[in-house]
Amino acid sequence: MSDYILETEQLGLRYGAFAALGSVDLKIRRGTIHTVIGPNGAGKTTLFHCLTGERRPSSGKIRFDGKDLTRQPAHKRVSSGMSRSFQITSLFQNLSVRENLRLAAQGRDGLGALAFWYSDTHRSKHLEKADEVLDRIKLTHLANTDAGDLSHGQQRVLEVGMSLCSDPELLLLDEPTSGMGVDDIPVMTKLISELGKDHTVMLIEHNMKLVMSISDRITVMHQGNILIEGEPEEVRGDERVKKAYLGESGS
Amino acid sequence: MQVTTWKKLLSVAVLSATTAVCSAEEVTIYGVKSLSGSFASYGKFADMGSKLAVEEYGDLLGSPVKYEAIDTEGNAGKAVRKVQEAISQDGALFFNGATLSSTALAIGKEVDKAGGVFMTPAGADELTGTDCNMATFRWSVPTYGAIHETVEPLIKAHPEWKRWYTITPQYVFGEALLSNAEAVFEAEGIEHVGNSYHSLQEQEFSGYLTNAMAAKPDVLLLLNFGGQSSNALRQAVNFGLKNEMKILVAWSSGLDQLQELGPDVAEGVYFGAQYWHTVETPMNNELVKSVREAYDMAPNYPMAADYIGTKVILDAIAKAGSTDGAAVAKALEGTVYQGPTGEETVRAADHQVLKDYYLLEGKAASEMQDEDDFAEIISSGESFPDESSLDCTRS
Amino acid sequence: MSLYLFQALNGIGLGMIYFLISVGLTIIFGLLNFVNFAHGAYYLLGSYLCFTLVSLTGNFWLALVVAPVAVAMLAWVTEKTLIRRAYHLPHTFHILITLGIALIIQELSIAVWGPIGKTVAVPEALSGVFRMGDFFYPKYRLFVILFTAVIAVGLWLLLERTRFGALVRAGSEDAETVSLLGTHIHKLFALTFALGVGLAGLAGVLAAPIRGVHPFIGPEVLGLAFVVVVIGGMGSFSGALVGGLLVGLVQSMMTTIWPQGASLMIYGAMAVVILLRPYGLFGRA
Amino acid sequence: MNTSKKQASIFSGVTLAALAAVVLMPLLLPSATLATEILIFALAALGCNLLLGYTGLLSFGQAIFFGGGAYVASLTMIHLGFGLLGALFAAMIAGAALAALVGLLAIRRTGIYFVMLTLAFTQMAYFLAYTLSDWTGGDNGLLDVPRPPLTLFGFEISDLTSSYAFYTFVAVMFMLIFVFARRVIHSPFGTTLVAIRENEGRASAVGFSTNHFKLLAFVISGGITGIAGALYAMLLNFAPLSNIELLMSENILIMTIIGGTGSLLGSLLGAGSIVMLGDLLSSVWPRWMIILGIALIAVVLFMPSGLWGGVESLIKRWKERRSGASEKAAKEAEAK
Repeated sequence: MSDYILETEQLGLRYGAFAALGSVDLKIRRGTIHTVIGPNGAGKTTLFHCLTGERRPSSGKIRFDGKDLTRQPAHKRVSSGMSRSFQITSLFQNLSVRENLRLAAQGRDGLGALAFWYSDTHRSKHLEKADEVLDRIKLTHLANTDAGDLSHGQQRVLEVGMSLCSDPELLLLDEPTSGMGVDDIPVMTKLISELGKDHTVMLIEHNMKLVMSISDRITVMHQGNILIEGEPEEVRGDERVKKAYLGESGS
Repeated sequence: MQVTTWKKLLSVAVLSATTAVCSAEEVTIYGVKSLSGSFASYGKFADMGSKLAVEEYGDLLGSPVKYEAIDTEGNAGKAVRKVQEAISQDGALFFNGATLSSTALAIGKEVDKAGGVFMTPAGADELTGTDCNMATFRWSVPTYGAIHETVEPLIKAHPEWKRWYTITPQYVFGEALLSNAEAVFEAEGIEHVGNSYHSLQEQEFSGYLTNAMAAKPDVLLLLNFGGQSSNALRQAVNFGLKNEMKILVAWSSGLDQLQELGPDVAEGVYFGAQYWHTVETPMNNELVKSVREAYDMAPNYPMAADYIGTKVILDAIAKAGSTDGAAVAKALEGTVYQGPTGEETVRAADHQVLKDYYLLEGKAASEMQDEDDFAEIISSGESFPDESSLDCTRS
Repeated sequence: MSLYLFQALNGIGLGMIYFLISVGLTIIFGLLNFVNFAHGAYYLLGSYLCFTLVSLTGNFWLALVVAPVAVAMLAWVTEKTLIRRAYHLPHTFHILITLGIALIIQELSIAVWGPIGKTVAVPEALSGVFRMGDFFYPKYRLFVILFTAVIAVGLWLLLERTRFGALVRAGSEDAETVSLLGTHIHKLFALTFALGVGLAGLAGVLAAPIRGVHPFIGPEVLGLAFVVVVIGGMGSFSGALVGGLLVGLVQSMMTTIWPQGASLMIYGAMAVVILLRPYGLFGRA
Repeated sequence: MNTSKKQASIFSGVTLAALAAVVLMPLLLPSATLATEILIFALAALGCNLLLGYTGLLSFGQAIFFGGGAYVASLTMIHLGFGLLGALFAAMIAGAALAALVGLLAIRRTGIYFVMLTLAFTQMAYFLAYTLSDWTGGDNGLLDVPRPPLTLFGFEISDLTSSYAFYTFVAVMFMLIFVFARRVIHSPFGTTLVAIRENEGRASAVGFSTNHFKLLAFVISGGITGIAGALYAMLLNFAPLSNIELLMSENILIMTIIGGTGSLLGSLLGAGSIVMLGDLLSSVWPRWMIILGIALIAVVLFMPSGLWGGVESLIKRWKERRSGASEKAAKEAEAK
């Protein structure tokens, strides 16, 4: 078994002449929290979309747990052990928090959920999973509230919680603090660092305080390529990183 | 005291029960009319015709005739279901109407099962052909007569019109008209220079008219009906075909269609029709008068057809002296009566009414005597397939 | 002149009418992202108003101006009172509310004008035909082609050269841009809806002397407009033009080649276009 | 958890309500044939509801499955001598197969493009039915469709010729399918459909291959609608071309939506109100469809969850008032 759970090899995505992703070799080590940062337009989100299967890369390979899943559709990656959250909250708004989580747990069954002849209560393990995650993300008291009625911060937490239900080995989190108020951020920081104990986490994030406090490793992207990679301290002091961020605000 | 009240109540109940038994002899005619839905233009007048016939009839078998309209909602399925309901709930036996061929065919089967009588003016030849039965009677002239009474007189009058072009809707009814026309062409030595088929929903005829122009016919024969024949004719007139050739609409619906088209379109065009309100027959004169009194209008085809269809059934009930369906059907068979088109005969073999079909020619607006005087009758007559060649094999 | 060449010419003529029938639908969809299932009913209303005006005044030209404006005004009112409340709902509800409006217009038309169809005479100046070899083409249809071409150019100028057009186009490209307009967006939407529906009314007026007026033509017109708009690309002005011409040509040629299959071909083409090029020949992704 | 267990049970309140309606209808309505028509269209609406209410797919293709089921049942009875249940089974398979075909192509697109595809397929199916007139009777319709007796294991249970006997048979079919549909919507599959309706992107992200689910929803909907079409042909002894028209799809959709999407009882209520409205009003006021138009607009603007939604909120309000009253009584008692 390789040390790395996820590896990309010269991953690229072009739209005509424009290379949204140049040639990216990213390696994520098992059991770490690995954050990808970079100024706007650096290619973070494109990279993320290639990893989740939303976009098909035009060149290169993605290997997960040693298996090539470059061309695997998004929904199949879940049963491979990969799970994601969304930058813009994407929940089943009119369903209860518990049902949201139960459905997410059911997702791991893939086509098994096509069973239309027996009642869902037979699938109590999904409910157990939902309750377990509820406990973990501390939303048990809101289990029967509609997801759409939660506060924004709670919705962001549920958003991350949804990705936990499939017992993933790798969690892909897309800006979990996006749009969150200052007061809510410590909650999220705590949640992610907790998750880091049981899962490998790959994170895209803007909030530097959070990034620096919980990341084991940071990759900085710039103009579709990896600029540098290293531990938080290394990245913090790097001149090229400062320049890349300054360049953004300068232009 | 209490006992007498009970007795009174009891006697009232018994009395009403006996009247209920008596009223079983009351005759109700059920009019199957497309009042709502996409054939409303027809059903409204058909309904008026049946109503008038019932109102005029007065008493039958000792009590006044009743009339119930059944709205088809322009949908054959709804019509059949409602007819079933009338049969099973009210013991209905006597039906008249139905515009659409599909509706008429299916209702005919239901009424036959119930042992009733059904008189219809619908267009499908199957009604008195392959799908004929004891209950179904048909007032309208079949496609055979519609072609023979329009195409033949025109050829006789104008032997110089040698080249004919046809436009045909592609389904059973259109095919029937076309094959009859082809037989006449063959017999008369006419050159059939071409035919264009079109689909059931077509409303744009410029392409077909172009095909017709290319064939340079003397006569353009339109074999569609209703809205389609109106649009085909309207567009043919737009394209100036009226100046290049004669146009014959073999199966027009008569006055209502000419009202829709107006004299500018209809002038000089030939129309085949089941009925025309200026026909000089004793019964038609009466009908025109009473329609004028009742509705302040001239009777059109749906009104006249359902008026006479209703009246004929009522007469047959009177003749049979009972409301037994089979007896009434028997009484109808072979009847000769005065109808709007003159003497009409119910042929026993296939339950087809033998009556005249008319060839009309559209008048110019300046020649119209009154607002409904759109056309004059230039020929009329009876043409029916010979009794030996009928498709009807009713046991 | 060969039959096929004339059929092609005739097809172009038909295509221009189809363009006029469809262009309003596509403009409304483009900006409002709203599917108007009442489009055919507004066309019907245009036809009936034309009939009434012509029979009252005998002047077709008056009807050509007044009827579309009246239809557009009615559309403006329905937008203000009903349609507006449905924008934020899913497409399903757009379809429902406009189906309801279409039913009401159709049934009221029968109540007002009766179930029997009507004929509108071709205006005196345009009756008669042009002769081309063995064939004739009605002057009125030629007028409709030219008039529609003028309308098309006018619409193009309106969409390309005016502030209103810029807003409509911007909105079609990106709904968020228009939301920056704030309260003006209501005005813009109402105007666009009225414009699109007014064009349906105009098509109804122009087609009345060709097709006559009949209370049940709405659904047929709507189906045709959908085919044209989908083939051309929903929301695309040039798509409606090309789609209209294509459908007109196919329909005209099919009458000579395989008439029974005309509607199968047209709806088949629509299905194939959606499957292979979901945004139509000219649509944006 | 309690509530979901209660919902999943076969003999829940909803099923009992449907059963009560089915038993009462022939007693309250003017005729058994009217009640039969209502149940048949309620089945069609039920099939439509699985797609529209539970999966969020607005399909104009329902007429293909309805008409297809009617034709296949009729033809297998006429030409192959199929019995009642055999013909219904054939219609179910035909409806499901047609739905699989339509679904397979239509679910490749979403939103309005999906709607347009189903619309195009219905137009094409109509054209085919009318062209293949040797089989379908074309415009005249397919006549002389039998209504075979109900036989099980060689025993004739009923000849079904009386309208009440046939109603009873249709009612049993309806209840079986109703219970089946409830099973479906509470199964893992059914809850996944709701997830797809709510948020397809998320459903896919948590691991559902949404196209497979939509396709199966189509197949089940088509099967149910096919059975409805077959029963309609048996009721009328006739399969008119209008079964497969776009207007049929439109009517089925209207019944589903007016009744209320997302609740199975809504479909029964919707079919009942629309069929009754036509039956009662059409001969009194030929322009009755104006009311239908107004009802459609009203549903969009004021009652997005349809008539059943209205009934539900009334029940809720009544319950709240009652519990409010009992609380008040309890408080008063306490005060004393």
